Amino acid sequence: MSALQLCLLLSSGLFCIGLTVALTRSNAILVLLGVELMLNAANLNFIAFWRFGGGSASAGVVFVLFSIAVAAAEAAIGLALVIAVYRHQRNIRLQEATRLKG
Amino acid sequence: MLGTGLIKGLAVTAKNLVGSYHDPARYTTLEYPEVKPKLPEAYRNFPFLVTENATDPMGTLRCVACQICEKECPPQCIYIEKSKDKKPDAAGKPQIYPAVFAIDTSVCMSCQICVEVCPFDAIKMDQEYEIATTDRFGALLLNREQLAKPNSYYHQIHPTEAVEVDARLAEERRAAEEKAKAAAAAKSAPKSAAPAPKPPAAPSAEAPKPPPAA
Amino acid sequence: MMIPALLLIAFVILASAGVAMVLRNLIHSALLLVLSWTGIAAFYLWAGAEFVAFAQILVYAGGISMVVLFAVLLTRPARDAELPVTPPTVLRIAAGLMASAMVGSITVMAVLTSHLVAPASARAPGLTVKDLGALLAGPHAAALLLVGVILTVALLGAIIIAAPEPAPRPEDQP
Amino acid sequence: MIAVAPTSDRFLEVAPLQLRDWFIGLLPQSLRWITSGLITVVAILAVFGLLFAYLTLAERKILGRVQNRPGPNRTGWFGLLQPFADGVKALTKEDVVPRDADQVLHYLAPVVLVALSLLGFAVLPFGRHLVPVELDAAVLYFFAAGAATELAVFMAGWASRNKYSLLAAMRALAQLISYELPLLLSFVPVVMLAGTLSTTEIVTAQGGWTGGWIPHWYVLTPWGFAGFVIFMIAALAESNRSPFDLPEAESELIAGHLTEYSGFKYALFFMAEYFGMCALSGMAVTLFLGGWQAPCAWLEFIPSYAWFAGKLLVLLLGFMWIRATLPRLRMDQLTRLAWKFLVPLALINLGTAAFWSLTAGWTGPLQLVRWAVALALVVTPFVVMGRRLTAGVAPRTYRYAAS
Repeated sequence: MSALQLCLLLSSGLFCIGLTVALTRSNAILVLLGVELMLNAANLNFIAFWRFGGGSASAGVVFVLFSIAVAAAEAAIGLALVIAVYRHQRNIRLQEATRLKG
Repeated sequence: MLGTGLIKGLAVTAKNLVGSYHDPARYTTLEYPEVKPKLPEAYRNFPFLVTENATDPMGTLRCVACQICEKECPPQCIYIEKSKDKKPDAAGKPQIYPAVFAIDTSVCMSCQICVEVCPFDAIKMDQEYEIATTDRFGALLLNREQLAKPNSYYHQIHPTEAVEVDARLAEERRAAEEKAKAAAAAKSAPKSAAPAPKPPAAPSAEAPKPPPAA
Repeated sequence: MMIPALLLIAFVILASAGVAMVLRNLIHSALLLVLSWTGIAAFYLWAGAEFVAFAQILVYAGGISMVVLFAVLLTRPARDAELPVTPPTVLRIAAGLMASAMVGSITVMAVLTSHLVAPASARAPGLTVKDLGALLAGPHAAALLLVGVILTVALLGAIIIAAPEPAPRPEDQP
Repeated sequence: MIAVAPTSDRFLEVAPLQLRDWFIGLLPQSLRWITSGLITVVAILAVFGLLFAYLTLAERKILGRVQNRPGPNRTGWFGLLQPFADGVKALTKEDVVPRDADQVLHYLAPVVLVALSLLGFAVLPFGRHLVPVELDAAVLYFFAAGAATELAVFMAGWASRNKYSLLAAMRALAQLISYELPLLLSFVPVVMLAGTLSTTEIVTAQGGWTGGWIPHWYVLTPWGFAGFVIFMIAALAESNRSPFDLPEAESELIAGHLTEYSGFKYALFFMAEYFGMCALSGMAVTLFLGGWQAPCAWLEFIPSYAWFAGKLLVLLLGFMWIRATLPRLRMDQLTRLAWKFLVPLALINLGTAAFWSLTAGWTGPLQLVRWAVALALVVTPFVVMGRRLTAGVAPRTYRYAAS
């Protein structure tokens, strides 16, 4: 098995963990963290292909940088939403966040 | 402008830092066990008994065991037993003296009431502050021998007050002698022994001078 | 030398992420996830992408983890109550596990069966910080600007969403 | 360890390296690589460990002198053995762990903190040839390692299960988030002007003198000075030093995250605080004060690491001076200072640096114009925003009881 395949397996494992969390847990913060893990798994793939893809294009690294920046924005917005939800219903269980009305 | 206050403050501390090396006014800490602080004259903590003569402290106590201080003491830390006999005091008159005089300094609250009520100027406030001890009960209960300190020591720690007290005592003694003399001259009777110094005006003059620090 | 290091890093990443997700204590989960993110940074270092690795640590361990921990602390129900993790229903667990197992098996099969040309060279493509800067300011300048705009908008949006609502004025009441 | 080819081969400059090489030469071939790295680590630990010991003494002496007292002077000559007495005391004290504490995190927090605060030293150029690790993105590495330290403070505060510690943990997080931004923004102009993220190249870019007397350090330019001041303020906050020591506010939070720590773990926290202070000061020296460069051409005979050490000590004394002077900020003042004052100033400073860089070719009288414009760009926002920051805050007046 080549190093590239190992990297891809690692990233798919990470993606699966993130997906499981996002689907099964009901705590909003944990769901957000699961999504972050999935984003990171995608970043792993970019770097792996940049490293082992053979080409000289550096778009992989640039893409990962943008992805990290977007992940930061996502985390900020997501956690602000969590706090807003908490203020309305005094907990952050996603099943109970069913009303759009504040 | 923002920041000028910060710079002023920094200048103050820098001045203090540098000044502490050459300016004694900026380096006021005494290194205690080696350098003893010079106490203000009005400083007082626990009482002691004044004796007239340093060589014979027990023989020349001013205290006549009248027990006023024992009764007045708010925390009741003074314990006095009168003597059965009389001994001549410094002036040579026979007086009752305290056979036991004990002050529990762990109870004393330094209120100075004993000093103010004493009609004989026999109890005064001390400045001895190094009284820490490892013996909790015995060493803090001071007996007659430990409490007795000569008048010269009193002069040393409270000079102005001691001079006043001495002057007053001398005045009283003189007045008493004159009175005795006058009485002796008037009656010329042999019944003029024991002129106990009891001028009623004396205790009122006891009010101590206000502390010089004020 | 390369492969064992990769396996070690992969173990750290997957183990910490996996344990983080089953723990009941939300703070422990968050801290373990920081470890996982740091492991990913180690992977970037292993792959030779220095700049990305440090950016990953700076953003994830320094920024996102702080925000996450802050959110956890702010949304705790009570001082001594366990942190808010309610056990999900069996059905949801089963469904979620099945979905991710399917996705996982598909990706793993895809990786194993595809004919990836893995170059024999273990030499990382050289990419200095200067090159990266030139790339970002040259061909990708528009994307960089957009990211800047997104970050600014996200920051403002987060402040607006999380800001406490102003007290209702009396004239607003019916 | 060393990738720089020796450009200056005077004996004192290369003596540390030659000593190391001589020692490594005594060892068998297989051990040389690892020993070389270990020697670097041990040297850094020894030098900064000793510096930590004597910084605590110096701090207590200085604070004492500022407050009209001598400071520790009993243990040894002028109290010089005091740090070791303190060390022995910390080691022999009982290590108390609260029953309800999170045992693992409570144990890990000081260890992680010290480990993280030591990471930063790896990329500091201590001398012309003394760089532990040459990295292309060294500055980024330094701040990435520094950003993680507050996580350890959070761990300590949360694991103690003490409400004051938890408050301290939240304060520490808020403070870090607030001051990370000005800290990072303040040195971006340096990176822009030097055109590199490598610490050695940043120091090299500040080499040379105008007329042999005026060094080309960045602090001597308008934007560099503003950046330096912002950097130092943010560094004070990042290393939790007074007046920004809110997480460890001993008078309100009974020492915050340190409340439940005793003995050697407590000492580790202090060690980490001083290491962080040293690392950030070292970075400030590298970025703004010309690193190991001598201030005048004719002073170059003094070895470069001595210059670095001298500048480092001056900055550390500055830290102590500030601690001796300024009272602690309130939480809202702290965050307001960061977001409403330092961040905008740092952003404007970026523009100033860009102007400076664009006008690098101006000569003659244009040089004066360049200086005037740059100075105006630095001073005007400072005055305007300073006025806004202090608006509505009258000078405090005190009324004393009539005596």
